Amino acid sequence: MQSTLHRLLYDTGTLVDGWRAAAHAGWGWPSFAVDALFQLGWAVAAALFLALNALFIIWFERKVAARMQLRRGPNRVGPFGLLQTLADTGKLLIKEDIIPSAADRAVFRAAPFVVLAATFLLFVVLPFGRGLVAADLNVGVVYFLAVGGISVVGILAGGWASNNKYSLMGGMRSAAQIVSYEVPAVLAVLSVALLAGSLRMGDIVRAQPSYGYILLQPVGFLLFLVASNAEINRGPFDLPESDSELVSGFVTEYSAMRFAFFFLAEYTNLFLAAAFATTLFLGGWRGPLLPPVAWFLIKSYLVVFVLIWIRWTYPRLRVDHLMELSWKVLLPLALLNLLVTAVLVKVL
Amino acid sequence: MYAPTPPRGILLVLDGLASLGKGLWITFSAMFRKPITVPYPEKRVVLPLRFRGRLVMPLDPEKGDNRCTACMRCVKICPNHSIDIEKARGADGEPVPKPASYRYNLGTCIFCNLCVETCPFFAIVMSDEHELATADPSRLVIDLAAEKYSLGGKKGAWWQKKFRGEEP
Amino acid sequence: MSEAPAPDLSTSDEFLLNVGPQHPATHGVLRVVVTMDGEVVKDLQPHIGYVHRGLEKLFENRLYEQIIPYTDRTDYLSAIANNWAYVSAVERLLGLEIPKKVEYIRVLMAELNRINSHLLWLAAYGLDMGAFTPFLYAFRDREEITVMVEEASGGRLTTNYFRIGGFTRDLPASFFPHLQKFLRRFGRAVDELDTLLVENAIFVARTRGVGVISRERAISYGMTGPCLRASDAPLDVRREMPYSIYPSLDFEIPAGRNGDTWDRSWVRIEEMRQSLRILRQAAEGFPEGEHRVRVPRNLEPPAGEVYSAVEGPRGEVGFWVVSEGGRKPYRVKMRKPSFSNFSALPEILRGLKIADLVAVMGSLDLVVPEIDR
Amino acid sequence: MQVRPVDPAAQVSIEPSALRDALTFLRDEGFDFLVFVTALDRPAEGVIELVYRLFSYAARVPVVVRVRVPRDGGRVPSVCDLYRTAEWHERETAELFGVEFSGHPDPRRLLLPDDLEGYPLRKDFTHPNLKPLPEVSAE
Repeated sequence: MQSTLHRLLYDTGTLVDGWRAAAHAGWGWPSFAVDALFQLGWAVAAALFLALNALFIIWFERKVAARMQLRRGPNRVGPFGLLQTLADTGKLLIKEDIIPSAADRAVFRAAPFVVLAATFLLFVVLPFGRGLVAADLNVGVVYFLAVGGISVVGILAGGWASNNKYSLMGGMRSAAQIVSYEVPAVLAVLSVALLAGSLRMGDIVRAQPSYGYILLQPVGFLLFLVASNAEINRGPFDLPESDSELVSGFVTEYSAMRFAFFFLAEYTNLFLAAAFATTLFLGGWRGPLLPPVAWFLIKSYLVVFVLIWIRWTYPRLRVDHLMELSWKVLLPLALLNLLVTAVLVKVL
Repeated sequence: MYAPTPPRGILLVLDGLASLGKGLWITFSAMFRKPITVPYPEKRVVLPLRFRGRLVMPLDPEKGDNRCTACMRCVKICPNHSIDIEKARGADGEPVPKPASYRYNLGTCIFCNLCVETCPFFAIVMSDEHELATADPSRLVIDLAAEKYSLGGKKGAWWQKKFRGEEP
Repeated sequence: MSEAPAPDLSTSDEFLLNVGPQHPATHGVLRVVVTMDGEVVKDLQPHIGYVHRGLEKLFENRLYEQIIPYTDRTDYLSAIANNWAYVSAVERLLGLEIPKKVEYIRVLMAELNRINSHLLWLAAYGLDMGAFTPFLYAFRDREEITVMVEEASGGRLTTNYFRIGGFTRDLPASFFPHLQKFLRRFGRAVDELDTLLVENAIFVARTRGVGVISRERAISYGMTGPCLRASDAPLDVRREMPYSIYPSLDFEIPAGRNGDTWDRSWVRIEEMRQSLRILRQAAEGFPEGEHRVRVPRNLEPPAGEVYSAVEGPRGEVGFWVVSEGGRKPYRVKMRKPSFSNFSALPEILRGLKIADLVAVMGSLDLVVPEIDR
Repeated sequence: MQVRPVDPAAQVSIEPSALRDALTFLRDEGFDFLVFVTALDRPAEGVIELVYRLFSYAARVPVVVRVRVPRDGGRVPSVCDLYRTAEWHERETAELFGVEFSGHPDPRRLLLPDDLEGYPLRKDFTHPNLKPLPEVSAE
C-alpha cells in the first residue's frame, strides 16, 4: 500500500476518482453538488497555478533575457529577485485605471477579462500528470485549439474599444495573425492525432513512445512551435504590440489592473503553448523517477525557455512577411507533413 | 560582408536559416559570460580624475581658506551665467581680493569646465559629486565661499591626486 | 509648424496617423503626420522644431570660447565632431598652425566618437526593429569608448574637450592602454553585432530593397554621411575636402550599391571597421609634442568668414563662422547632416508600410536636436 | 562689408533676378551638392545677404553664391526644383530672416512656433526671453 502522498504525485487520477466515488457514496449530497464541488476544486487549483506560474515565468523570462544581454536582471526584491513580479503586481493593482474618454467603455472594460477567461479555460484539458486533469475530454485537442482562438476576440475588442489608431491597428494585426497561424498549428497537431489515433490528450500522451513524438514529427514540432509562438503574439511575432511602430498596439490605452490582465494572459499563454507542445510532442508527463507533474513542468519550462530564447534573439518580422511565412511557407509544409504522416501511418 | 547579389533559391533559404542559428548561438553563449552591469548603489565605478561633477571651491590646506581672489574670470567665461561673485570689502569699504559670496547655480550649470580652466589660482574644481537631484530648487544655488569644502576625509586621496594632476 | 492641408477623409479610405511628438520610433521630439491607407503610407509630412533653441542666435551673443560647450549639445551623439568643426573654423579664422600631436588626438577622438555613435545607432535601430539584445551588446562596447573619452575630457556625452588651438589637457596616461585593449577586442564585437542583427535573415528581409533612394536624388536632397554612401556614392568629407591628417591615413570609404535601408546599415557597420583601422594607425604614429598652441586669452579673430566641415558620424558637420572683429562672432551657421537627411524622408517612404516607416527613419540615424538646433 | 574670405571657396555676387540662371548653370557644371542656404543681416546697409554654398563632388571645389536683397520686402526666386534640399533650407531662412522665396512649394514655417513675431536672426530682433550675458567688470 503506497502512501497517499505518493499516489497523489504519481497516480492522481485514480486517487481523486476514489475520493469522488467515496463522496458520492458517503456524503449523501445530490450527485451534481459533489461533482460541482470537485470541479470547483480543480478551478481553484488551476487559478492558483495560473497566478504562481505567471509570477515565476515573468521572473524567469526577465532573468534569462538579462543573462543573454549580459545583465543581472531582477535582484532586489526577495532572493534572486524572485518576488519582483509580486511587487510589480502590487504596483499595477494600486495604479489608476484610466479609461480614455472616447473609448467604448463597456467593451474596453470587458476585453481583458475575455482574454484572460479564454486562457483560463484552456487549463480544463491540460494533463499535468497521470489523471491530473480537470476533464480529459475526448476532443481535448480540438477544444484546446478552439477555445485558444477566443482570446483574439478580446484583443480585437480591446484594440477597437480604445478608440486609438495604434490600438486598432494592433488589434487588427492580432486578428489576422492568429487566424493565419491557427491553420498551420492545427495541421501540425493533426499529424500527431493521426499517429496517436485519438484527440484525447491523455491518449496522445500514452500513445507516444518513450522519446515522444518529436523524433517522429520533427517538422510538425517546429511548425507547431513557430505557429503557436505567433499565436501568442510573442517576439519575433509580436506585431500586435510592436512597441516601436504601434507604441504598444492593442494595450496602448490600458493601464493598471486591466493592463496586468493582458500581461497575465500573455504569460499564461506562453506557458500553455509550451505545455501543449510538451503534451503533443515531448511525451507529456511521462518520464522516469520524478513524479509526472515534475516531468511535465520541467519539459514545459524547457520549451518556455526556447521561446524566450527566440524572442530575445530576433528582430521583429514585418506584417506582410508574417502573412507570407504563414501562408506560403508554414501551410504548404504542414500539408506536406500531414500527407507524409498519413501515408506512413497507412503503410506501416 | 557586402553581398551585391544575394544568394537565390535554396541557398538563400539555407543562408537565412544559418543566420538565424548563428544569432541563437550568440545569445546562448552570452548567458555564460559575466554580466557587464554594475549594481549601482552598492557598487560604484571608479570615476576618472577628470570627471566633471559639481563645482566646489576647496580649502587650501596650507592657507586654511579658499584661493579665490574674486577676479571675475570664471563669471565672464561661464556660457550661461551660472556663477555670480560678490566681492568682499574691507573695514574701510574698499574691495579686497576675496569673495564675500560665490553663488554657483547648479540648475543652469552645464558642467563644461571652462570656469575651472580659466581660473588662474586653481581656486575652483569640478568634484566627483554627481548625485545632484533635489526636490528643493533653492538648494540649487550654492554659496561656494561659505561652503568651506574640505579636501580631507574619505575622498582625500582622490582629491590630492586630482589636484596634483590638475596643477602644473 | 503649421498644419498641412488634410486629405478629404470623408470620401476616401485614408486616415491620418500622428507619429510623434511622443512616439518610440522618433528618438526624440519630432512629428510625422502620415496619411495611411490601411498599413500603407500614402504621404507624409514631417514636422520639426520642437526642440529649436535658437542656438545660432545665442552664438551671436557668446564669446568664441563659450560656444564650444554649446556645440556639444546640438548633437549629443557626436559632440567631438561638432567641437572639431567649430574649433577648426575659428582656428582657420585666426590663422593658427595646429601641431601634429593635436591633430592626432583629434583624429583618435573623432574616430572613437564615430564608432560610439554608430554603436548607439545600431542599438537604437535594433530596438526599432524589435530586437532588444543587440542594444546591450552595443552598449557594452560603447561603455569602453565612453570611459576613454571621459578619462580624457571629463565628460561622457557632452565632452567639451576641444579648445581653440588644441586641448587644455593632454591625453591621460591611461588612454593608450585602454585604447589598445579596445582595439584588440572590438573587431570581434563588431562581427558579433553584424551577425546578430545586420546579417540576420529577418532583418535582411525587412530592410533589403526597402526605402531606396538613388545617388542623384540623395545628393539633390543634400544627404551626406552613411545615408548618402549607401546609394553607391563613396563621398566622404575626409576624402572630398581633406582635413587634418586624414590624407596620410590608409582607410576605405565603404559604399553600398542599392541605396536601401540594408545598405545604410551595412555602411555603418563597415565604417566601424574602417574607424578601427584609422585608430590603429593613429595610435601607432602618435607623435610627441605640444598638445596646444598658445592663443591669446581674449580671442579676437580678424574680420572674415570661413566654412569648416568635418565628417561626423551622420555626415557633413559644418560650421560657417562670420567674424566682423570683436570677441563675438557676427554669425554662426550650423550645417547639420540630420537636417538634410531627414528632409528626404517623404521621398524615401512614399508607398511603403508603416513598419517600414520605423525601419527607414531609424536607418537615417536622426538626432533631433541637430535637426532643430 | 569687406570680408576676407579665409575660405578657399570662390565667391560670386549676383542680382536676385539672376539667381535661378546662375544656380542652374552651376548645377549643370557639376555643382550638384547644395551645402546650405542661409543669410546675413546687414542692418547698416539695409540688406539681407543670402548665401548659397555649393559643392562639386566631381571637381571637389566649393563655390559661394551671394545675393543681396532689401531688408523690407526682400524676395528671391526659390531654387527648390534645382536642389531638393533647398526646400527646407529656404523655409528656415525665410522664417529666421524674413526673406520671401517666391515660387516655394510649401512656404510654411519650419522651426519656429506660429505665434512668434519677428525674424529671430535679424540683428534687431528682441524677445523677452532673449537676454544678453551681463557685462562683468573686474574693477
